[in-house]
Amino acid sequence: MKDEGMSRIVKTITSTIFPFIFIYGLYIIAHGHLTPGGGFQGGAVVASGCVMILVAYGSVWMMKKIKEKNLSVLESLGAIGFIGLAFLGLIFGEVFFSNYFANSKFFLFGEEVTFGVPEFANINTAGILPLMNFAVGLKVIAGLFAIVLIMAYATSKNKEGE
Amino acid sequence: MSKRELVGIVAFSIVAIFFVFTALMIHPFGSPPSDTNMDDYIIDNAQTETGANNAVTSVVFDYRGFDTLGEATILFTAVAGVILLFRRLKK
Amino acid sequence: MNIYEILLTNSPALIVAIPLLGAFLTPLISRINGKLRNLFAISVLGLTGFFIFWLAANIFIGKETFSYVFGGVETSTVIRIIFEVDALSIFMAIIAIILAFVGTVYSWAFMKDNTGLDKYYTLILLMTTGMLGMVLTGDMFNFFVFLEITSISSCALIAFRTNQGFAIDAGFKYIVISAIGALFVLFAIALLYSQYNALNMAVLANAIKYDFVDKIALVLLVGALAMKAGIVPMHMWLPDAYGRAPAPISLILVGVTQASLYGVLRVVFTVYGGISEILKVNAYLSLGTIVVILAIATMLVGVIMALKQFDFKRMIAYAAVAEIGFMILAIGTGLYLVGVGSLGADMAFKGGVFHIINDALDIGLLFLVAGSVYYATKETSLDKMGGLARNMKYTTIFFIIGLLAVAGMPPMNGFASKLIIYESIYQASPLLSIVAILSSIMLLAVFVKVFHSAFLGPAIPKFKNVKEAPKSMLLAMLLIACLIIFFGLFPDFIINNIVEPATNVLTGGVLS
Amino acid sequence: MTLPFALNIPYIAVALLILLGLYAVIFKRNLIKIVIGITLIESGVNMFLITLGYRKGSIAPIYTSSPGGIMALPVPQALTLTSIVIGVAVLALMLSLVIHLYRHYNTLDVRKIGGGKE
Repeated sequence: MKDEGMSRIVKTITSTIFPFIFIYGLYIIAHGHLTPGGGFQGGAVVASGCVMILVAYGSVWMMKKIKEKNLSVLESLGAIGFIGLAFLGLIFGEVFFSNYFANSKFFLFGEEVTFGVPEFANINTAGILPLMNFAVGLKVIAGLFAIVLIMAYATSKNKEGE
Repeated sequence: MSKRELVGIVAFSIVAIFFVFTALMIHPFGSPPSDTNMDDYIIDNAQTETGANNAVTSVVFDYRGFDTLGEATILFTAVAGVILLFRRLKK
Repeated sequence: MNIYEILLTNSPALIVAIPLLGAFLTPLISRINGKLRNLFAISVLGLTGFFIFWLAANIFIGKETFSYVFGGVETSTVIRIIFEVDALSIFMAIIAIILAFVGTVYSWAFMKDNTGLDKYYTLILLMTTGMLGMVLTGDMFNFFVFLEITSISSCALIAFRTNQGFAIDAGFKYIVISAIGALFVLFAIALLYSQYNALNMAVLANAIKYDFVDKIALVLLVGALAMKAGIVPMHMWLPDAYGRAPAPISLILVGVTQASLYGVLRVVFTVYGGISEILKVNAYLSLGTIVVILAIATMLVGVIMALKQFDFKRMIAYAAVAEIGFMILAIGTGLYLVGVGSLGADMAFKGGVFHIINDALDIGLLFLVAGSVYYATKETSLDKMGGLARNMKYTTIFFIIGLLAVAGMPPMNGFASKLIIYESIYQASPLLSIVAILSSIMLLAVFVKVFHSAFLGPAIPKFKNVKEAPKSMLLAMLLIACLIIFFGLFPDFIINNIVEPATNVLTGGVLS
Repeated sequence: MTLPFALNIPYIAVALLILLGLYAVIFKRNLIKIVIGITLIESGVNMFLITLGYRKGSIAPIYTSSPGGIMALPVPQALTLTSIVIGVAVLALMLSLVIHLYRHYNTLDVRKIGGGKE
């Protein structure tokens, strides 16, 4: 227990870098419908940032901060958000998964895109796509991090011979 | 040489022949068959139908959104499976 | 449009979406209460079952196929994912939901002493989703995605007893086999995509030219899916997986292997069903011969290995291998008879399709009986059992029903389908029928031996106080036993109303 | 079909990658190496999918500040994305099983695994 984690230098540097990685991941999630990227890719970026913290501070410390049960609930919420959006398509667009308010001038992500090759990409477009990106992003962050956390915790306990 | 290795070599060589022949027989790199209807339709209509500038995202979340639901489900399944495997057993 | 019609038109999507949503909700609900979670899982499966039977009634009575386009209207070029629900799909969906429902009911008492039950029920729901998606989808890549959902969730469930090294080993074998199989399937799908720029099964069926690359894709698809269906040279994972998983999971795994078998049928009869006439005859003749040889091997290996087993569940697992042999024997004979232009092909297919549901019920019942015996005695080895019939009356009755059904004795359902299979393969070759009947008799011998050693005989002192299985387990077994007897007493009703439409889907492309 | 085989070098690379993975799965005795073999096969298949989507001189199928010209096929890219995530899930589960197997048998050698009780 006492030797959990790496040296102080590593810990300081990871905690300095982590916010940037986090923001970068969120940027990739939010711009999924405009630039390369999306929920999965951005989620993987954020999750690897979290894994970096995990490596630096040790899994026992991390497990005290975040229980895997909470991560599992967070992941469930992401998944429910995703399938819920699909179900909303059933209600508003009469088909499962219909993108019912793309280009519909709805205030949230509903503006029409500039067709062809736009000079400035408008982020407020594409209907349910960005929302789905967010749901999937949440799911991937929680899911990937939960996998690594549980595996790291299980093996580290083994090493100590508990 | 054990029986297992012999079976392995036979299976491996059969599959190897399959894959090498496939690599040689398939259409040349960089020139897909002339009728790429499905992809051309998506490239042409991604902006009007889904409002996304990124055609890949429009495929992932709109045209083939159900696959993505499946994909998210697979990740969910893996997490559930890993938690299940590393659960605390009742002593 | 009223709510009734809306629900009906959307039911293909709802059948998959409801258990999926249920699976996502289960971790949240199990935080409240364990009993509530069990009830929730059962009711989700019940609701799914309701939609499946409703859709099935429309398909079998109305003789129509439902197709469902996800996320929009159908365009001239098929780009979206389409669910094509015909009689064969809904037939397989009925099997899947029956097995999943019964397995979940059975789990209530059987699993109650274990930890990690929230994930257990989540994974059962996900496994059901995967099976239903596999059988309902009309899109190749979507099929692959559901194949992976099924194999990942079933792998985690096979390794459920993490304190037993054997169970983990079985799970690892299973995941390696299914990962490689699924990757080959994906490679084959990519080949088809590269040839025709399409992923929809119907579009591919219209476009297919059957050139060299198509042949490779066919071999990869059939090989990989046959590996997952447990056909002989690749059956090694199956006894381990079936034998080491908890009993309800073994029951549902029967459905998983059958969904893979369905994949083989879909690929051969739908995707490759449109190849031109002269090619078809040659292809079907050679394919039929290969399948018959494999089927005979599967049957014999299953029966002979079953004779040698001392572990109850492993024995049933090998019997399941033999039963798979029966199914593909009928299908292979059907293909062969199409190749030689005989009229008996229709009957062979009918027997094969009918045997799919019978096999699921028979083997499933036996697995549940083995689970009850394990629950009562905590023993799996047949050597150490004896005299169980004294204390476990109902379980013994269910075992007798399952035994007769697997061995193909009247008045059980196994008799009805096996009789059709014997008759039809007699047309191809009398020798084949003799082999089939012999292996059926050997199956009977295997289980009579079990009956004698485990249920009859003097009571072993250790098992003096053995109790009958709890009510929920008996209820689950009763459900299956009723279906077995019903199918056995009224085979004509089932064949005319359910099996025949399903068979017509297969033979529609072949016989016309 | 009539063009020289030299143009198909990406496909040959894919075939080699898959065969390398298959070799590891069939002939290696170490569980970790088997898992690596499976991921190699998976990379090969993913690479194959991506290769199929390429058209000569094409650009990424994204309209945002695109330089113009023909675009690569978007569907294979989406399929690859799905396939990668599936690969991650399978890998996670396989590694957890390997951890458990190592705990039970104290070895990673396939030959020594599967025997014994409990």
